[in-house]
Amino acid sequence: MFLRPLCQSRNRIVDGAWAHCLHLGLENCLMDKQNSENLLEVNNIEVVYNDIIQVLRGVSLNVSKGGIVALLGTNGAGKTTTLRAISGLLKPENGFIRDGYIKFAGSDITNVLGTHVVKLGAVMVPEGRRVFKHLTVAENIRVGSITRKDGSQKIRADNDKMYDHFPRLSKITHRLAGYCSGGEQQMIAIARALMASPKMLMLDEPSLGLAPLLVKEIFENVEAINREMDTTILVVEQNAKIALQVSDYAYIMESGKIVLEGPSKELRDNPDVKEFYMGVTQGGGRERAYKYEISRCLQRFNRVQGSP
Amino acid sequence: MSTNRWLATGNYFTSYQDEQRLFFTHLDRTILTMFLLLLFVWPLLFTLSNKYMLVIDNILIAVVAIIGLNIVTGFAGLISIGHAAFVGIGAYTVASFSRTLGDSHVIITHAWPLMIVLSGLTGAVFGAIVGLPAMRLKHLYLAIATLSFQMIFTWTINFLEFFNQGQTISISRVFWFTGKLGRKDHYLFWYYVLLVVVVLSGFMVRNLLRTRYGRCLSAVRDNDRAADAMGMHPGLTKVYAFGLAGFFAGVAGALHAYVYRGVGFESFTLHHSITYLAMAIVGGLGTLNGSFWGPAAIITLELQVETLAEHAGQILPSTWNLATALKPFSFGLVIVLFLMFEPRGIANWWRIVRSYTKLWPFRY
Amino acid sequence: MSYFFQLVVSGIVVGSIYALAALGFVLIYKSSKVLNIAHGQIIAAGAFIAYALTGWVGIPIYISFLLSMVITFFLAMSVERIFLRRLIGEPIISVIMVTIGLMSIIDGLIFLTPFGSVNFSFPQFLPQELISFGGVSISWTQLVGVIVTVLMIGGFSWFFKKSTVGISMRAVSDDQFASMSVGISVPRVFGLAWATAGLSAAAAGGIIGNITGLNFETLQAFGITVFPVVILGGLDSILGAVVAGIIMGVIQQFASGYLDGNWGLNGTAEVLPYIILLIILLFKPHGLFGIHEIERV
Amino acid sequence: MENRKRMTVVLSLTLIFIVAFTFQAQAGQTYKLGLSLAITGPTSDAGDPYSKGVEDYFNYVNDMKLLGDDKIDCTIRDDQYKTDITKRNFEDFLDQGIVFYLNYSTGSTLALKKDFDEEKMPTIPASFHAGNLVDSSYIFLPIASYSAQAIGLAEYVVNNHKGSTPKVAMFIHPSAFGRGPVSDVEKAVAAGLDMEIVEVVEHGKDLDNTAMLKRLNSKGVQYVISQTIQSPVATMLKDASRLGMVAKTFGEPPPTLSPRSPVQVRTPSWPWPRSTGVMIRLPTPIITPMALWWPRLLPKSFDAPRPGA
Repeated sequence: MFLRPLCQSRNRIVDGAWAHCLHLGLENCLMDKQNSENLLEVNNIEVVYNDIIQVLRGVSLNVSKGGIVALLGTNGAGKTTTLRAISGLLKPENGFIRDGYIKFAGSDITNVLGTHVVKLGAVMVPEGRRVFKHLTVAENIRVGSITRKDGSQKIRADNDKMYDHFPRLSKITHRLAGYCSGGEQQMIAIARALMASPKMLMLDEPSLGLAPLLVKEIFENVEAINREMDTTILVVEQNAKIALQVSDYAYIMESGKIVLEGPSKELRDNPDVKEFYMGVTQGGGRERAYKYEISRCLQRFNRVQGSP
Repeated sequence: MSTNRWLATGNYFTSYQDEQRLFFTHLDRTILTMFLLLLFVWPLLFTLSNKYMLVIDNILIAVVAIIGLNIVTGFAGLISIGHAAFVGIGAYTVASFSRTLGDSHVIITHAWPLMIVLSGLTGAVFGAIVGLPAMRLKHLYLAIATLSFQMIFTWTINFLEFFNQGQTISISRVFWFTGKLGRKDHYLFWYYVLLVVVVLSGFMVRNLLRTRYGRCLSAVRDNDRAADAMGMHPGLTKVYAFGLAGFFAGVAGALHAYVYRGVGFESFTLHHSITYLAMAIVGGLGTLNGSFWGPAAIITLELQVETLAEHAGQILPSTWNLATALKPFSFGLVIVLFLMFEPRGIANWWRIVRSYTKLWPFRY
Repeated sequence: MSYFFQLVVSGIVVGSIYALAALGFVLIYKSSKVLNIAHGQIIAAGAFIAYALTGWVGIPIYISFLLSMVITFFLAMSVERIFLRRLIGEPIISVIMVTIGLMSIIDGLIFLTPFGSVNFSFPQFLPQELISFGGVSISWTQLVGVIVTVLMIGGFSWFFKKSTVGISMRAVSDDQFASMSVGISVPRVFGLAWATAGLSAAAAGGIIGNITGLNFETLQAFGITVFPVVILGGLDSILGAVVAGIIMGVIQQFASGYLDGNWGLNGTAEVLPYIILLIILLFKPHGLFGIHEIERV
Repeated sequence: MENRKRMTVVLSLTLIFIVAFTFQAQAGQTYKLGLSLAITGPTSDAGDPYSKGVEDYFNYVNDMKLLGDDKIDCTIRDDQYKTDITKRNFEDFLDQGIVFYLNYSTGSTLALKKDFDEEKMPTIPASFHAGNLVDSSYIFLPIASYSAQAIGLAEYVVNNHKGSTPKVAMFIHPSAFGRGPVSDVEKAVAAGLDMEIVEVVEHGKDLDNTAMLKRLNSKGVQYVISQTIQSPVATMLKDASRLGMVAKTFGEPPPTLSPRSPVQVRTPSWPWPRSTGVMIRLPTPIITPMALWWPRLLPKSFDAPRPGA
C-alpha cells in the first residue's frame, strides 16, 4: 500500500532518494503488517490554495495507533498544510483538498470542518504556540474541553491531570497566557489540546523559537503523553534530530511530496537525511549539497515558469 | 522599459524608478489626456438640466473629500468617522468670512480661489489637531476620537451665535472675468472649477504615493511597529495623514459652500461622515481611482433608488409604506452586497479590466 | 444638597440604561472585534416587537417583553448568519461598513411597518407612585430598568468568566485560528455573540421605550448615543460598560443640572461626554477597562 | 413635527386659493406643484403622514373637481431632512416647471430662501418659523408662525395667571425652529407682556429631565412653554408627573387608539398627549403647547365624501 503513491508517474522524485524510498517503502510495508492498525490514513491528497496554488501534490501517510510519527521537511515543504488538511483548518486559509482522501479512526474527514475533526479525536497544536493571550492559563486549558460531551466530572478530572502533567502551569494558573514564557506557552497549548481527550495529537513545530533545553523538555513531555495517556502523536518538525529521536516512524517532505519515509532509526542513519536535515556531512557532502540546492532552484524556477 | 512606449504590452521594468512612473506607456497618457479633454468639452456640446449639473457638481465635491478620506483611511489605515466635520470646517471657514464681512464682500466674491485654499489650510490644521491622539490611540479607539470631533463640531456650530447657531449662512455668487455669475451658469461654472480641483488633487495624490512619505503611509498601515523599526515615525505619519485629509476635506467644504451658496450644519453631520465612508469603501479603499468611482456610484445609486421608489409609489397603494421603505433598504443592500461580494470595491473591477487590456493586442 | 443627590441618582439610573444599551456592542466586540453600528436599529426592533406582541396580538406585557427578547435573539443570529458569516476573515473596516449598510436595511424594514412613522407607547404596567427617599425620587420604570440591567450584566459577566462557552467566546476574539484548532466553531460563536447582543438590545429597547415612548428616531439614536460609553469602558469589558455608563450618566446629569442655563450654555449634556472621552483616551488609550493588546514580537 | 392637526387643511386651502387666483387658467389645465419633505430620516414621524395628507388632499381636489376641469399634479420627493437633497429636489422641480412649491424643514427653507426669490417661486414651508419671512417675499405662512403661537400662549398664561408676574421657562428644540420663537417672546415681554422668562432650555436626547425640572422649580418657574418635537416633551411630561406635577391638556380631545382617552394627561405611561396643548398642573402649572401632528387624521376625514370610495 505504500508503493502506490510512490510509483505514480507524476510524483517525480527529487533526487537520488528514489531508490531509498522504494527500498524502504517495501520494507515498511512488510514491517507495517505487524502493527497494521492505522488510526490516520492520508491517501494521496492534493491541496490547492485560492483554487490555483497547488501546495500538496499527492501526499500519503499513515499513522498507526499508539505511535509517534514525525513529518519532517524544510520551510515551505507543505508540512503545515498537510497538518491543516488533516485537522480541517484549510478553509480559513482558502485551501481545499482537491484529490485524495483522509480517514481518521475509520471515518472520512476529507474537507470536513475542524470542529468535527476535533470531536472525532484529532487535535492540533498550532504552529507558533498560538495560546489565547488575553485568557488566563486556567481558562486557556479549559477552552480545550469545549467539544466534550462526557460530563463535567470527567472534564474536571482531566483538568487536574493536566496540572499534574505540567506542574509548572499549576503555579501560574491565573496569569494571562500572553505574559508566559515561550516554553510555558507551548505547554499551555499542548495541555489545551489534550483537554479534548484526543486519540491523536498533532503538533506543529513545537520546537519553534524555543531554547534547546526547552525543546528537550517539550519532547520529553510528548513522549510521556504518548506513553501515559496512550495518545497517538503526529509531530511536524524542522528539527529533524530530536524528532527522529523521539518518533517511531518518520516521513520527509519536499515541495509538497513525501520523498522519504521509514522507521526513525533507519532514517537517522540515512546519509541523505543526515546531510540535508541534520547538517552532518560526510566526504564531499558540501559539494553535493550545493549541487542539490542548484537543481532544486532550477526545478522551482521551471515550475514557476510552467504554471499558468 | 521597452523601447517603444506606444506598443508596450507587459512589464518591462528594469529599475524601481520605472515602476514609479506616472504613466507606464504613452498610450496610458494619451488616453488620460483625451478623457480629461472630453470632460472639459462635453458641457459645451450639450446642456444638462440644473438638477443633473448639481448632481455632477455634488459628485465632484465628494470626490475631493474622498481623496482626502482615502489618504487617512485607505492609505494610512485609520478609520475616520468624522470626515464630514472636516468638510464642515472648510465650509465654515468661508462662512466665518461671510459672517464677519458680509456675504457679498469682495474677498468672498472675487478672491474665491484664495478662500478655497485658505479653507483647505484651515482643514489641514484641524485635521492635524484631531490627528494628535493618533500618536497614542489605535484602531477603533481612534475612530471614536474622530467621532468625538464630529460631535463636538456639530455642537459648537449649533451652539455658537457666531455660526448663526447652525442656520444657513449665505454666501453670494462669485465673480468671474465675465462678471457676476448668473443663476444659469452657476453650476456649469463650478463644474469647471471642480474639475480643475479634482484633476489637481488626483495628480497630487498620485505623486504623493511615489514619495518617501507615501511609502511611509502604507508601511504604517500594514504594520506600524515594523515601520517604527525601519526608522519611520508612525505617530507623525498619522498626524500628517490627518492633516492632508483635512486639507482635501477643507477644499471640498469651501467648494460645497460656494456651490450651494450657503453653509448650514445639516450638511456636515455624522450621517454624512458615514456616507463618505461608504463611498470610500464602495470605490475601493487605498486606491486613487476608487476615490472617483465611490462617490459616482453612491450618488448615482441614490438617484436611481429615488426614481425606483417613486415608480413603486405610483403602482403600490399609498397606504403601504413600501416606497418609503425601499430607499434606505436598497441603499443598504447595495453597500452590503458590495462588501460581501466585492470587498475591494469598484476599483478592483477597474483593475481587472485594465489587466485584461494591458497586454492587448497580445495575450498570455 | 438633595438636588445634588437627585442628580447623582438620576445619573446612575440613566447610566445603567446606557450600560445595558452598550452591552450589545461589548458582546459582539468581545468575540468578533466588530463594532456593530446597527445596534440602535436592533434596540428599536426589540422595542417594537414587544409592542406589537402586546398591543396588537394581546399577549400580557411581561411575557411579550420576554418573547421579544427571544425573537430578537434569533433575529440577530440570522442577521449574522445572512450578512456577516461570509465576511469572516475580511478586514474589520469592511465588516463595520456592512453593519452600516445593515443599518439602512433595517431602517427600510422598519419603515415597512407603522413604527417607522407613527409613535406608540407601551401600556402602563408599573405603579404610578414615585419611590422617594430623602428628597430623591425615581420612578418604577426606572427602578425596573436598573434591576433588569443589573441582572443582565451580572448574568453576562458570569457567563463570560465561568462558563466554558463564554470562555471560548473570548478565546475566539483572541485568536480565531487557534480556537478553531481546539474545535471551537467560530461561526457559531459569532452567531451566538450576535444573538446575545440582540437579546440585550431587546431588553434595552423595552426599557428605553418605556421611558421615551416608541419613536423610531429616538430609539435608534441610542446606537450612537452610547458610543462614548462603549469606548470609555474599553470596548470589550462588561464591567467597563457599567462603570463608563454610570460615569457618562452622572456627567450628563451634572452637565444639564449645573452647566445648562448658566453662562449662556445649553445642551452641554450632548457634547460633554465626547470631550471627556477624548481627554480620558489621551491618558488611557484603551479606555478604562479595555484589554491592552499584548504584543510580543 | 412642527405641525398642528389642522395645519394641512389650512395649508392646502390657502394653497388652492393662491393657485386659483394667481393663474387664470384655461379649462383642463394641469398645475404642477412640488413637495420636498422628510419621509425618511429625522422627523419622518411627522413628514411621512404629512406627505400622505398632501397626496390625499390633492387627490380629493382632483376627484371632487374643486378646480373645475383643472387638475393639480403634485410631485412628492423625500429629502431625508437634508438641505442638499432639498436643493436638488427644488432644482428638479424647477426643471419640471412647477408653479408652486411646498417645502418642509426650517433649515432648508432658510437655505433656499434666496433661490425662491430669484426664481419668484411662491413657497409654503411646513415650518412656521417666523424667520422664514425675513428678507423674503415668496415664502408664505398660511397660519400663525411659531412665534405667534408662542406669544399667544404667553398671553394665555398672563391672562389666566393670578397673583404676581408669572415666571416662565421655555423648553425648545436645539435648532432654528426651536430657537426662533424665543427672541420674539422676549420682545413681547420687553414690549410690556407681564411675564418673566427665567430660563431657556435647549433639550438633548435626555432620558431623564428630573434635574432640569427641579432646577426650574427651584428658580420658581411656574409655566413651561415648549417648542419642540414629540419625544422630548413626552419624556419631560413623564418626569414632571413623576415629580408630582399633574399634566392637563387643553384644546380638543384627541383621537385615540386606546380606550384610555387621555384628555387629562395624568399618567406617565401615556407619553403622547394627543392634543394641541398640554398643561401640567403641579405645585405650579406648566403649559406646554406642542407642535403635534396626529397621523392619518386628514385622510380619514376626507374618506367619506370621496366619490367611489
